[in-house]
Amino acid sequence: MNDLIYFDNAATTPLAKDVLDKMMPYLTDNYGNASSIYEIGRRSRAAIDEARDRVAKCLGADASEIYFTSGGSESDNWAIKGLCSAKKSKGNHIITTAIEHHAILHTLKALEKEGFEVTYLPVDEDGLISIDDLKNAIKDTTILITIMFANNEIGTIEPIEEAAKIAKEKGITFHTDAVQAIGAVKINVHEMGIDMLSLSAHKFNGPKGMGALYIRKGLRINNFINGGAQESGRRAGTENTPGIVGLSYALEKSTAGIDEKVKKLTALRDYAIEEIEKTIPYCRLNGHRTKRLCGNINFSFRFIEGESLLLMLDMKHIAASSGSACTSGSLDPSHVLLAIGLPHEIAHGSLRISLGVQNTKEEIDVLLKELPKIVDRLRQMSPLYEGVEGSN
Amino acid sequence: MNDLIYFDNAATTPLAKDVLDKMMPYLTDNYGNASSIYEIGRRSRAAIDEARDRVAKCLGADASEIYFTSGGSESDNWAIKGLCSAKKSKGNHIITTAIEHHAILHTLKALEKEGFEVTYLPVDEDGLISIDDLKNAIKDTTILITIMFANNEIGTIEPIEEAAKIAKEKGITFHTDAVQAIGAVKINVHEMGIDMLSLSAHKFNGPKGMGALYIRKGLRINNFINGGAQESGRRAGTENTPGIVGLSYALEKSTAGIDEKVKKLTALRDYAIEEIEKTIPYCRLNGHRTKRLCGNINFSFRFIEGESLLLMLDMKHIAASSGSACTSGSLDPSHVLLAIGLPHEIAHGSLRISLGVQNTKEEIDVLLKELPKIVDRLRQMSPLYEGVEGSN
Amino acid sequence: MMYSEKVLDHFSNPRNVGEVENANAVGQVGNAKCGDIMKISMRIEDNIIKDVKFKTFGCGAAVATSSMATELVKGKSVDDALKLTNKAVMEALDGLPPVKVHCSVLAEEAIGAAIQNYYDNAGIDKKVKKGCDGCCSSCGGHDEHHHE
Ligand SMILES: Cc1ncc(COP(=O)(O)O)c(C=O)c1O
Ligand SMILES: Cc1ncc(COP(=O)(O)O)c(C=O)c1O
Ligand code: FES
Ligand code: FES
Repeated sequence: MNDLIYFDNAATTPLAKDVLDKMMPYLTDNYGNASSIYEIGRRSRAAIDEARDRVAKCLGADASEIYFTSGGSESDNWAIKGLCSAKKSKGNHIITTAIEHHAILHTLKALEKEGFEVTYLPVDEDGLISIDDLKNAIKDTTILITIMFANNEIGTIEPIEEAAKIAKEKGITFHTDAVQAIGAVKINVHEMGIDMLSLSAHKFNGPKGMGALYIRKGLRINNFINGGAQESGRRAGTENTPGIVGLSYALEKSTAGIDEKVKKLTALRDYAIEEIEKTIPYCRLNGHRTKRLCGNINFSFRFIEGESLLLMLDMKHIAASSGSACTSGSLDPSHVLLAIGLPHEIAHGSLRISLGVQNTKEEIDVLLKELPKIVDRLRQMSPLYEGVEGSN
Repeated sequence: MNDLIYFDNAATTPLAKDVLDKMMPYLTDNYGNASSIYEIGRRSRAAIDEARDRVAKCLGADASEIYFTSGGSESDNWAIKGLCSAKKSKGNHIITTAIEHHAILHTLKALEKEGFEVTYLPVDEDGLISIDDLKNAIKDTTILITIMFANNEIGTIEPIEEAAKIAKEKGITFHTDAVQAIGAVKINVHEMGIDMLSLSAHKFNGPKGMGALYIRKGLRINNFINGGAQESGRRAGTENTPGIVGLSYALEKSTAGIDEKVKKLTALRDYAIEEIEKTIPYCRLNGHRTKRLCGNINFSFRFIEGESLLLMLDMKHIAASSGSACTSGSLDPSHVLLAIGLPHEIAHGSLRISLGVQNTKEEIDVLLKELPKIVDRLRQMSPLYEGVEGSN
Repeated sequence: MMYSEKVLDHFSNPRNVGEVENANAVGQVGNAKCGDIMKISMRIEDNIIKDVKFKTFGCGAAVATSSMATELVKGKSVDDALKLTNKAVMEALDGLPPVKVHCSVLAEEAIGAAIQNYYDNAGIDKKVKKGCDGCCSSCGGHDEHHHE
């Protein structure tokens, strides 16, 4: 385990040691139900109240605008289904992008079956939407615009502030899936005019199974999980106090340390990108070169397939992921890579390296040493590589 | 803390020390995303697969029938909304009871707004439904019967096996909210003919924010949280590996230890009930005397109000809860106590003592010593008590 | 998704990678669009597969099934090689995850395609019937599998 080089921080991150320490009292002695009136119940209530304040401060929101959920997927589902069912008398049109996470796309597919109409904005070869496309897509019936803050595969950062502004001008609710952006991009929901924002704790060294949804004050969306009066009666279920406490400290840490992290990871990222481009032929950097998450590196290597690449890296104790949806058990290439215009066979051969605060230059150097060898080995095995320059 | 007497195990339970130990590796080194292909990802996958087997075994189900969720409330919402939206072309009628948890009742209220019709079966003064009522309530349009296994306030255990049988005869899907019954009643879903069952880990010394839904093989319900392909594509969201592992061990422990626990707690319970009835006048045991959860004691004390009682107990370091819905921030008396026919003013003066495996006879004796004094003190303060025999 | 130790072994140390010199049987199946291409070359003498090699563009399972399939047919008669099923390849690898079943089908098909090529080259009037019967129902099925 010790020699593992973990380069899949976009999939999940290790829970920070000091965050776990903050959670421990609530995993042991302070087990009280936060809705209970006696002492250990009140102690949980106080911890949750403080956690909510902490989260609100990190996002530039009011505490009353923060709702805890079980993760990014629940937050996305709640935001979209809750808004659409509340506003369906006003219209049935939703605007999103072609490169959203499945938590958004599959939710919208479900709504399409119920009669909602969805416009999927295309992206350019770098994965950016066009603001003009967004403007042109708006109809009288548009009730929601949902655009991810940054893409999980190729790392492209979308023009969220501009998009939110347009939504506001037209009186349309604006949601953003910021699951990947938290801790990597500075976000202030009030200043940016965002109406709803989803986040997921395990993406920024917090606990798994914990997320939050910011809902602007005054915005009415329907409840998603009905039941008890937790979360001001808007999200039922006995509070996961350790999870809530953990999320709040992890968020505080990752927003407080953002400048340092961005500086460090951007340098590592650009070093790795440059070296890979220098040493491996027939590769393509996916995603925008500068408007990109500080921790994201995504390459397609022609003539080879992503999963084999990952397995070979794994054998060298390097944990990375494929740009493709292989992980989801599906054989289709990634919808994101297809959306930026890659042909199928190239979309199959992608590698995502996602850096976290804990990664070092030494680890990048190991990658830079192993990757060219592995790519070459797989190419020598590939029937597609035959006859290509440099092949045997 | 050490001298706290915790009698609110129906609200939540302490996380068992050995369950936390089983979770720790997944809160530290084994943080890999279970959908990832590399070693630490596969290790999480293996842990989840094993956990699913363990849960299935405890419930008499197949592993493929177990889906992990964020808690009892999510399981209830998913079961009901997922089934009703999948079957709405077949009918729009649902049968439930008047004493369900809010996770069921509020979910059904939301469905009523969408055009579903709900029959709320009444209960008798002990909180039991009548099987004849159930039979009579069935219509051609009935698509779902959902009846709680045991009530969370008064502890009454419903005739689930008989109800499930009737549902099966009529070809109607049968769901049960077994959140309170797990670890207190032996449950075998296949033998009992249950189609869906909800449970919540923190009620049986597992972690908060973790639940499961059993869905019988072949039963099609719509997804609730759409997104990634986790949980066989039926419940999206990065898996909470520590939570899943914790749930599974807690369940194993609580089902393996069920005979011993039932024996021990039933004895404690009946001892406490007998003593309270002996020493405190104008009290009423709520719930069925024998068809009741081994850990549940629920009394109404006339002339006093529940919250004051709880606060006074808290000052003696005894944590208990009121039968009333005070915990939900509402001032209305409990819908359960009203359903068993208590008048409002008596429904307000209820006390629920819910025992857990860790409770002892010594603790009960402390309660039996303090409770009569507290009740008397509050009665002396109550204008309703004036002129009643024994009053000053 | 979990691979068996055998799959990982055949993936990391694939047997018979490359191309047989003086091959008289070459078959390629799959297409890059669905993510898998397998090419098998053989030297067949006296109805015996004297040598066999593969090249594969595909996932870990595709590489491992190619490797195992070549091992299983090497030195066998053509008729015995034609009896090789994807199930046998999977069993030899201690199983495959459900979504990877089609990779083993591909291996069976590639062997078949190579032998067909041998028949065609040698003017033998036989048709090899091999391939997917919609078995795995996860890979888009038959139509995607294009035989060369
Ligand atoms: C009977 C019953 N159903 C459902 C729930 C909801 O479970 P959770 O709060 O864990 O979501 C509870 C407890 O709160 C309960 O007692
Ligand atoms: C952009 C984005 N949205 C949503 C999610 C879903 O988050 P979770 O898996 O924590 O539910 C993820 C990660 O999986 C993501 O990267
Ligand atoms: S080659 Fe793509 S799944 Fe096997
Ligand atoms: S190989 Fe899967 S359907 Fe043909």
